[in-house]
Amino acid sequence: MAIIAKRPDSLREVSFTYCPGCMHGVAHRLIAETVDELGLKNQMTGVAPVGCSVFAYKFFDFDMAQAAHGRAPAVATGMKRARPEMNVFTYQGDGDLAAIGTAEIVHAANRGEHISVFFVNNAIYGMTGGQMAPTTLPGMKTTTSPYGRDANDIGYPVRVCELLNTLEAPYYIERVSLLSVPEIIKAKKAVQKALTYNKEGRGFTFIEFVSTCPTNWGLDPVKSQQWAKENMIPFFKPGVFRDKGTEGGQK
Amino acid sequence: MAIIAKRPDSLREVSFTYCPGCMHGVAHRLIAETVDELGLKNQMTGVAPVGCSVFAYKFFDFDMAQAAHGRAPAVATGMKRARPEMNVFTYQGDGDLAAIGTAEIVHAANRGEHISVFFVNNAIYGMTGGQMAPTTLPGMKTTTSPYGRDANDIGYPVRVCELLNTLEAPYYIERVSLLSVPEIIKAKKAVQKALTYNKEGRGFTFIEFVSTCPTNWGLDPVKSQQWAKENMIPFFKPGVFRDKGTEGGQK
Amino acid sequence: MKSEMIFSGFGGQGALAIGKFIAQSAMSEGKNVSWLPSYGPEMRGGTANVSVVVSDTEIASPVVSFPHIMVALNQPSLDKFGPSVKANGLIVVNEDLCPNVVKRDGVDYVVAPLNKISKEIGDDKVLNMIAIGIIIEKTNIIKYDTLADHLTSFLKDRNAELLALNLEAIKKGMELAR
Amino acid sequence: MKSEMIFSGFGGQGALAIGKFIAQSAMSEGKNVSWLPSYGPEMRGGTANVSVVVSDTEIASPVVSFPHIMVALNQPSLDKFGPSVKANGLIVVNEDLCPNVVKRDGVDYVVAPLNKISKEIGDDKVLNMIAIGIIIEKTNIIKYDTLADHLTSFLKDRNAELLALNLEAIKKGMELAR
Amino acid sequence: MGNKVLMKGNEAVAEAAIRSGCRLYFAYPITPQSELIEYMAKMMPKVKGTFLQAESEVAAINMVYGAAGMGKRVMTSSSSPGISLKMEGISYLAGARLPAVIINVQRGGPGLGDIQPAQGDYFQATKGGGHGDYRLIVLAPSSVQEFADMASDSFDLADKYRVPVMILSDGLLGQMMEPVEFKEYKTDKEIEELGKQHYDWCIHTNEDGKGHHHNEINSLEIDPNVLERHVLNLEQIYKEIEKNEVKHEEYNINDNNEFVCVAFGTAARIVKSAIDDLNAEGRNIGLIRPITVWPYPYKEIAKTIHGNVKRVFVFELNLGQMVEDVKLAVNGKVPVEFMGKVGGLVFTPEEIKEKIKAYL
Amino acid sequence: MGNKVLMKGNEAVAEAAIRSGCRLYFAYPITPQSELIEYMAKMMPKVKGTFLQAESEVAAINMVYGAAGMGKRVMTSSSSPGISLKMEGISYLAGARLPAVIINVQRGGPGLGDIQPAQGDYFQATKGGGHGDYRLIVLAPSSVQEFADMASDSFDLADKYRVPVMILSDGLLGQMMEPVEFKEYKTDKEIEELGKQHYDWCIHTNEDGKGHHHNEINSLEIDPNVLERHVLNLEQIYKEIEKNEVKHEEYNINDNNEFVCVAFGTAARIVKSAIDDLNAEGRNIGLIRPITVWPYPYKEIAKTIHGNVKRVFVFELNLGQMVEDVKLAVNGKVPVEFMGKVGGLVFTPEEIKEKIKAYL
Amino acid sequence: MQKMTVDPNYCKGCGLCISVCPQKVIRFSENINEKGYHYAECFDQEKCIACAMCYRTCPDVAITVQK
Amino acid sequence: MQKMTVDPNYCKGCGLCISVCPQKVIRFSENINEKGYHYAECFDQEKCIACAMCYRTCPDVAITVQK
Ligand SMILES: Cc1ncc(C[n+]2csc(CCOP(=O)(O)OP(=O)(O)O)c2C)c(N)n1
Ligand SMILES: Cc1ncc(C[n+]2csc(CCOP(=O)(O)OP(=O)(O)O)c2C)c(N)n1
Ligand code: SF4
Ligand code: SF4
Ligand code: SF4
Ligand code: SF4
Ligand code: SF4
Ligand code: SF4
Ligand SMILES: [Mg+2]
Ligand SMILES: [Mg+2]
Repeated sequence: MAIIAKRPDSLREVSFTYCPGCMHGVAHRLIAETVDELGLKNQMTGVAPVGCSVFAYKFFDFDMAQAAHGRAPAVATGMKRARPEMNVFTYQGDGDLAAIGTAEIVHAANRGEHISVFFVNNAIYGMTGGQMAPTTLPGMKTTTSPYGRDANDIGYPVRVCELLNTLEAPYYIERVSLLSVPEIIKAKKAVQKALTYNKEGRGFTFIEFVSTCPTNWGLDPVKSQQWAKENMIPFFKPGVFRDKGTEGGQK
Repeated sequence: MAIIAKRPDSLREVSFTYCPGCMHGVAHRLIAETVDELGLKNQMTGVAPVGCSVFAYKFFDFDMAQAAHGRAPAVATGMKRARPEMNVFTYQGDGDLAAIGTAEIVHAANRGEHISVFFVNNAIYGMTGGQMAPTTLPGMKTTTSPYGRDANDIGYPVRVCELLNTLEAPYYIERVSLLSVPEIIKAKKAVQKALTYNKEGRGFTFIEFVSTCPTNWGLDPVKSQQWAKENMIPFFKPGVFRDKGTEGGQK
Repeated sequence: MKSEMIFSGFGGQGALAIGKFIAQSAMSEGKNVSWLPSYGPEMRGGTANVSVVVSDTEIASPVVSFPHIMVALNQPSLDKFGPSVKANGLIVVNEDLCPNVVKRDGVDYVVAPLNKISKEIGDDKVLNMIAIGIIIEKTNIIKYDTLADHLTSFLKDRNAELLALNLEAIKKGMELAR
Repeated sequence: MKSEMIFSGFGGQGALAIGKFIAQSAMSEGKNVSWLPSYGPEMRGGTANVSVVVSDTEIASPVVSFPHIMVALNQPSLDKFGPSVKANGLIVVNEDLCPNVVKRDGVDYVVAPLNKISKEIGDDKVLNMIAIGIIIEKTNIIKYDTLADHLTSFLKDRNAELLALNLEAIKKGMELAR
Repeated sequence: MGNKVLMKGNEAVAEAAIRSGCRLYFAYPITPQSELIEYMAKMMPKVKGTFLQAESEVAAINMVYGAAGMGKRVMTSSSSPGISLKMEGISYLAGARLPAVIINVQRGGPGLGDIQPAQGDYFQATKGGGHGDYRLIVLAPSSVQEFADMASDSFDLADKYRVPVMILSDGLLGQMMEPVEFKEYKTDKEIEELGKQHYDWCIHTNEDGKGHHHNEINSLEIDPNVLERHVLNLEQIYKEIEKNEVKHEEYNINDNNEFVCVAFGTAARIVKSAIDDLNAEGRNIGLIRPITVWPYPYKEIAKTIHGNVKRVFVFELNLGQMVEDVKLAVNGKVPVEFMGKVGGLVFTPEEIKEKIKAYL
Repeated sequence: MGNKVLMKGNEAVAEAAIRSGCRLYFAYPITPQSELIEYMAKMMPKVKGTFLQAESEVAAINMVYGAAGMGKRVMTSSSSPGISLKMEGISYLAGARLPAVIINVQRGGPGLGDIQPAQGDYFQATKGGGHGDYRLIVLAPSSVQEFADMASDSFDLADKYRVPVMILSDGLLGQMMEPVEFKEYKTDKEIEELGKQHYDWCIHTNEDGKGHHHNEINSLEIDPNVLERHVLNLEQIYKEIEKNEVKHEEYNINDNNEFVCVAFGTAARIVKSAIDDLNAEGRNIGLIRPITVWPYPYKEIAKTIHGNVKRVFVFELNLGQMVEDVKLAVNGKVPVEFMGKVGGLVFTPEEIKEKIKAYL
Repeated sequence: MQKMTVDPNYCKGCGLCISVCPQKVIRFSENINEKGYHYAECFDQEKCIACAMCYRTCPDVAITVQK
Repeated sequence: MQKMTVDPNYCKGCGLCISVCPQKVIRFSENINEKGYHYAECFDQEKCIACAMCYRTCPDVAITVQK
C-alpha cells in the first residue's frame, strides 16, 4: 500500500499551537508540501509574523526568522538581499500585514522584492483575542467593535490584493480561500505557482488566503467555513489579480 | 482701481522658506485663497509635515500643527475627532506621505476621515537634499540613486491616487499639476472642491499636486516645469479618480 | 486571616469563574480580595488557572505559590498545583477528568465526578458551581447566602432557570462535602 | 601655532570651498586641520559659512568663535562675523556685495571687488580663489605651491582651462594683497 | 464598602479615565493590555466619546498628539513593544508641550519576549526612551485601586504642567481583579471648562471671528538659540515638577530600621509580604515605594538612611534599573543590594526573604 | 601622512564600514546624517554590496534584523528622531542576539527639534530606549578618525558578543571634515569567513542537503521560565562585556589633579581646549573621556578620585544625562558639578573655563 | 488494512474531516488525547475510498492516507 | 498707474512671472533685495493687461494686480 497523503517533510514533528479547526494549519501544510515538491527545503527560509502564526518559526523544518509585528516584509527584504541564493517567504495575518505593516508590505511589493508573501485573512486579530482588523466586515462584531464595525465611522475592509495590484513591480498576485476542499486544492496551485516563481527569481509573489477564526468568531470550525463563504467571499473575491508569468495574464 | 489679485488673507505676512521658483508656494496660495473664499478661516486648521513645507505652520494665518515625519494623517485624525467643528487638512510631500507615512495615509483614507489631504509630489526628498522618493522616476538620478533609479532593483514610482482609489471610503481623489498657469487654475478648482466637501462634512478628500524641485533637480524654475511636464506627467496622469459628489462621477 | 487559593482546569470549564464568584462574595462580606488569572496563548487548549486571595488585612502579594485551597478540574491541573498545596489544605478534584489521583498526607481531599453530577443536574456549565459548594461547606471563606444573593440579583431577571440550576449545584456540592 | 578661520557668503559663492582648499593644502603640509560647515535649511538663500582650524598640535575644538582670519563674500557675513575677528586678525571683504564696510581698529582689512575681478578673469566661479590668494599673501597658513600642486593634480586632465583660470585668480589675489 | 466593584486593573483605569473627562482614546491591541482597549471600545460610545483603534501604535500616539493639540483630555495605552514604537511620538509630545496620558502595561522583554508581567521598561519610562532632553511624569501603581486613581491624577498633572504623563503598570496589575471605588463622573460642563484652560495655546475656533489667534502645535525650532530657550524652559518646568510632585509610600519606615527596601509597583507588594514575615520574626525592615518614579524620591530615600540602617535592598522585576536611582539617592552612604527577577516571572516573598537573610 | 584624506565624519565612517566588510546597508535619509546614506548609495554598488533606501527607519532596522539573521555584516544609520523609531527593532535585535551596527548622528531635540549637534540621546543609547532588559555596546567618537576607526571596532564587537552596537556620534562629527587614514579593504574571502563564524545559529542554506539544521532568529519565549533563562544569559554576556570592553581616554590625568572633568564625544574636544588654557594658567585639571559609554568606565573614573581631587565636572550637550553615571562612579566621594548646553548649540572653551573658575 | 489513520497526538477534534468525508466514515473517538480532545478516527476502513479529502482539510495535518 | 506690483520683500527672482507674462513686460530689477535677489518688476504698466498670469504662477505670492 502506498502512502498518498501524509505530513510533509518540511513540517517539523510538533503540534501547531492553533485552535481546533483553525485554517492556519492548512496554509502551513500547503507551503510545506510545495517546498518539498519543488525540492527547495535546503535553501528555503521564512519569516513568522506576530499573530497566531507567531510560532510558525517552530513549525517549518528549515531555518526561520520571527519578525516584529507587521515588519515581516522588511525582515524578508534584509534576508533576501543578504543571501539571494535562498528562497524567502513571509507568512502574515491581516492585522500584521494590513494594519501595522501597511507601509512594509506596500513598499516590499513596490520594490518587487524577490520574496513570496502568504497572507492569511481571517477578518480579525486572532492572537490578541478577537479585536477588529482592517479586514473586518461592516457590521461585524469584535471585541473592539462591540456594536459592529460602523463603516461610516471607520470605513470599509481593506482589500489588499486590489491595493497592491496598483503597483508596477509585483509579479503575481492571487486571492484564494481555504473554505472547502476544492478551494484548498486551488489554493495549493497558487502556492505552487508563487514558490515556483520564487525559485525562478521572477519577483514578488503574493497569495491571500481567505480563512477563518473559529475561536474569535464564536463559531465551530464547520460553521466558520460556512460563515466565511457567505460573508467574506462576497467582499474578498478570489481570483488572479496579476500573473506576469502567463501570456494574457493580467498585466 | 480695484485689486484683482493679491496675497490672500489666510497667508501670514512672512516669506516662505522655499527656494526660488519652488511650487510649494503656489500650492499654499491656492489653499489660502480657498479658505478665504469659503469663509473658513475661523474654523480652519492644518497639519504641516516634515519636508520643505515643515514651516507651513508659520505661513497660514490660522491655528496649525506640525506633525512627525509621515504622521500628519494620524495627527489630523486626532484633531478632527477632538474638534469635529473645525476643518482640518494635511499638507504633505511625497517622502512624507508615500514613504514613511504610507500606513497613515492609507488608513486615514480607508476610515474616510473627514479631512483634506494636499499632497505635493516633486519626485524627490527636497528638504534633506535630494534623495530618492517613492515617486522618483525610473532612471532619475538623486543623491541616493546616483546611477539612476533602477526599477529592476527597487521598483517603480508609487502612484498614490491610484492606490487610494482601491479603497471604499474616500469621497474625492484628484491629481492636478502646478506646471503652467492653466493647470494652476485647474488645481485651484480641485482645491475648492476638496475644501467645499470638507466644509460640508462629506468625507475624505485628496488632491495630489505634481510639482517641482528646481534646487534638487538642478534645473532653473522655468526648465523645471518643462522637465516635469515631459517626465512626470506621463507617469502621473492628472485627472479625477473619484468624486462621490458628482452624478456619474467615478464611484 | 488570609486564604490563598488556586482554581484550575481546561479553558471553558469555568475555573476562572470559581475564583470570581468567591472573590466577589468575599468582597461583599467585607474582606480584601484579589483575583489573578494566568493568561496568554497557553490558555488555548491548555490549562487556565486563577490565584485568589481573601484576607482580613491588606493583600500584599496576589501571587499564590502555596495555596490553602485548590480545585483541579482536570489532570494537568492536579499534577501542576497538587504538590504545592499547604499542609492541612483542601484539594477538590474532578474525578471525571483526573484518572490519576495520588493523595498526599495531611491534605483534605474531596474527589467527585463533577462532569457526571453536573450532567445529572441538567447543565454542563454548572460544574464549577459544585466545586464552590464544596468549598463553602468545607471552609468559611464565604457564606452560601452571600453567593446566593449575588447570583440572584445577577440572574433572577435574566435567566431564572440558570439561577435555579446554579443554586442546586452549589447545594449539591455542599452535600457532597459533608 | 593655531589659526582659526571663518569663510562666509551666499550659498553658491564658494565660501565652503575656500575652507576646503585651505584645509586640504594645510593637511598636505603636515598640519592638523578641521573643517566645520554650518548646515541646515538656513543654507537655502541664506548665508553659508565654514569654520576652519589649522594647527601644529591636535585640534581640540573645531568650533571657531573668534577667528584670526575671516572672509566675507557678502554683507550679512561681514555683519555676522566681522565683530568677532581677533585683534591683529585679517578680514577679507568682497566690496561688490558689501556696500557697508566699517573698519575696526587693530584688524587688517583687504577690501576688493571680487565679483568684478573674477568677471575680468573670465569666470564668476573663481571669485573664491581670489580670496585664497589674498590669504596666501597675507599669512603663512599655506603655500601657493601646495595649493597649485593640489589644483593641478585635480584639474589638469579634467579641465585645464579652469585650472589656468584658478591659478590666475589666486595670483591676482596675491597681487591685490601686496 | 457598598460602592466597591471587583474589576481588572485594565478596566478600572479605563473607567476612571472616562470619569476624569477623557473623551478621546486611541490605541492598538496588545496583550496584556487588551482589556483596556476593549473596555474603551465598549464605553466610549456611551459617553459620546471617541474610541478609535489605530492602524498601529505609531499612528495612535500621533492621534494623541493631534487631539492633545486641541486641548482635549486624551489617552493611549499599550504594552512594552508597542510603547517602544511610540518613542518618537512621545518625544514630540514632550517637545510640543502637550498634555496626554500614556499607559504602559509592561510585559517581559526584550524583543517580543513574552506576555507576563515585568518592570523592564523603567529606564525607558524614566530616562527618556525617546530622543532629546525630556521627561515624562511617571506614576507606578501597585494596586488596582491606585491604578484607577492615577488616571485622574495623571490628567490633572498633564494639564497642570502641559507635559505627557505615563502610568507605568504591568501585566499583573492589568489582569488582576481587586475591589475598586470610583470617583464621580465629571459633567460635560466640567469637561468643557477643562478644555478651555488651554485656549491660550491650543487649536480651537475663533468665536465669531473675534480674537483671531495663530496657535502653533510644534516641537521644531530651527534656530538653535530659540531651541535652547525652549529646552531651558522645559528644564524649569521639570524642576518645578521635581519640587512639587514627588510621591512615595513608606511602609514600616522608622528610626530603628536596620534595613530599608525599595521597590515599586507590583514588586513592592511582594516585598511587603516578605517584610511582614521578617518583622514578625523580630527584624525591623522598612520599605520605600516610589509612587512617582519620575520625579524620583531621591531626598525621601536619602532621609531614611540614618545611623542604624546597614544596607539598602532594591527589588525589581528586571535586571536592575531603578537600582541606579536608589544608588544616586543613597550616594555611597551604605551598600545597596539588588535582586531582580526577569522573563515575566514574579519573585515570591520567600525568595526576597532569602536575599535579605543572607545579610543578617 | 601620505594616505590621509580630508573627509566628513559621515563619509569616513561609511567608507570604513565598507572596508570592514559591511556589504549591506539599509537606512532612511535624515539631516545631519544624509552624507552617510549618500556615500553608501554611491559606493556600495562598487563593491557589489547592497544599498537600500528603506521606506522608513522602522523598515530599515527590520531589514537590518533580517540581514543580521543571515550572519552578514550589516549597518544602519540615522539621527535622533529616526533612532527613536528604531527602538522596537533595536530591542528585537538585542533579544534575538543579532550582531549589527547602528549609527546615531545626534541632533537637537526633543521632537523635531533642530538639526544642529547635540548629545541628548545618551540616556536612550545607554539605558535602553527600547523596552525590556538589554544593552547596546555604545561607542562615542570625538574625531573623524576615531569615528572611522569605530566602524570596524563595532563590527568586531558585534560579532564577538552577538549584540547590536551603536556609534553615538553627533551632527558636528558627521558634518566636519578632518584628515583620516583608513585600514585596508577586507577581501571577499575574509568577508566570507566572517560570515561563516555565525553558521551555528544564523540562517543559511544546507550544503547539498547535508547537516540539516533548524536555526531560529527569534526573541520570543512564551514560557517565562525559558525567557528568564534567556535574559539571564544576556546578563552574563553583558557582564562579560563590562569586564572586557571598557575604553576611555585620559587627558592630563595625574596624581595631583585638583579637578577632574568628564565629557564624551564632541563635548570632550571643547573641554580639552578649556583645560589646556587653564593648565597653562597653572591649574592641574584632567579629563576623562569615556570612549565606550556602555560599558561605562565607572571604575576608571573612581580611580582618579584621590585625595587631591576636590570636585568633578561633567560637561554635556544636553540637560544632564551622563552626569548620573559619573555620580554613580564617584559615589559621593566629592561633589559633582554639571554644565550643559542644549538646542544644538555647542559650548565654547570660554564658557567651560568660566564654569570651572567659579569653583577655584 | 488502514487506509486512513489519524495521529491522536496531532488531532484536535475539530470535526472538519468528518464534515468533508464523502463516505461518512469518520467519527470522534470515545477516547481523549493528552490535550483533552476526542480525536477523530475512521471507523470503516473498508468503505474509505482514500480520496484524501480529510487529509486536505485537516488543519493539524494529523491524517495519513494510503491506498 | 501701477497695475502690477511686486513686493521686493517676497520676491526671490525665480523668473516664473517673466516666463508667463503674455505682454512680456516683466524683467529683473537692477537692484537686489535683502536676501540678495534681483527681484522682478513690471517695466511697462501701460502694456500690462492685468491678466494676473504672473500672480498665479508666482510661488512667493509677491505680486498684486489691479485694474
Ligand atoms: C508592536 C506590537 N503591537 C501589538 C502587538 C500585539 N499583537 C500580537 S498579535 C496581534 C494581532 C494579530 O492579528 P493578525 O495579524 O490578524 O493574526 P491572527 O492572529 O489573526 O492570525 C497583535 C495586535 C505586538 N505583539 N506588537
Ligand atoms: C523620522 C524622521 N525621518 C527622517 C527625517 C528627515 N526628513 C526630513 S524632510 C524629509 C523628506 C522630505 O521629503 P518630501 O516629503 O518629499 O518633502 P519635500 O521636501 O520634497 O517637499 C526627511 C526624510 C525626519 N525629520 N524625521
Ligand atoms: S484565535 Fe483564531 S486565528 Fe488564532 S489560532 Fe485560534 S482560531 Fe486560529
Ligand atoms: S528643496 Fe526643492 S522642494 Fe524644497 S524648497 Fe527647494 S525647490 Fe522646493
Ligand atoms: S480518505 Fe476520503 S473516504 Fe477515506 S476517510 Fe478520508 S475523506 Fe473519508
Ligand atoms: S480534521 Fe484533523 S484535527 Fe480535525 S478532527 Fe479531523 S483529524 Fe482531527
Ligand atoms: S498682469 Fe499679466 S500682463 Fe500684467 S505683468 Fe502680470 S502677466 Fe504681465
Ligand atoms: S514669480 Fe514671484 S518670486 Fe518669481 S520672480 Fe516673479 S515676482 Fe519674483
Ligand atoms: Mg487575523
Ligand atoms: Mg518631495
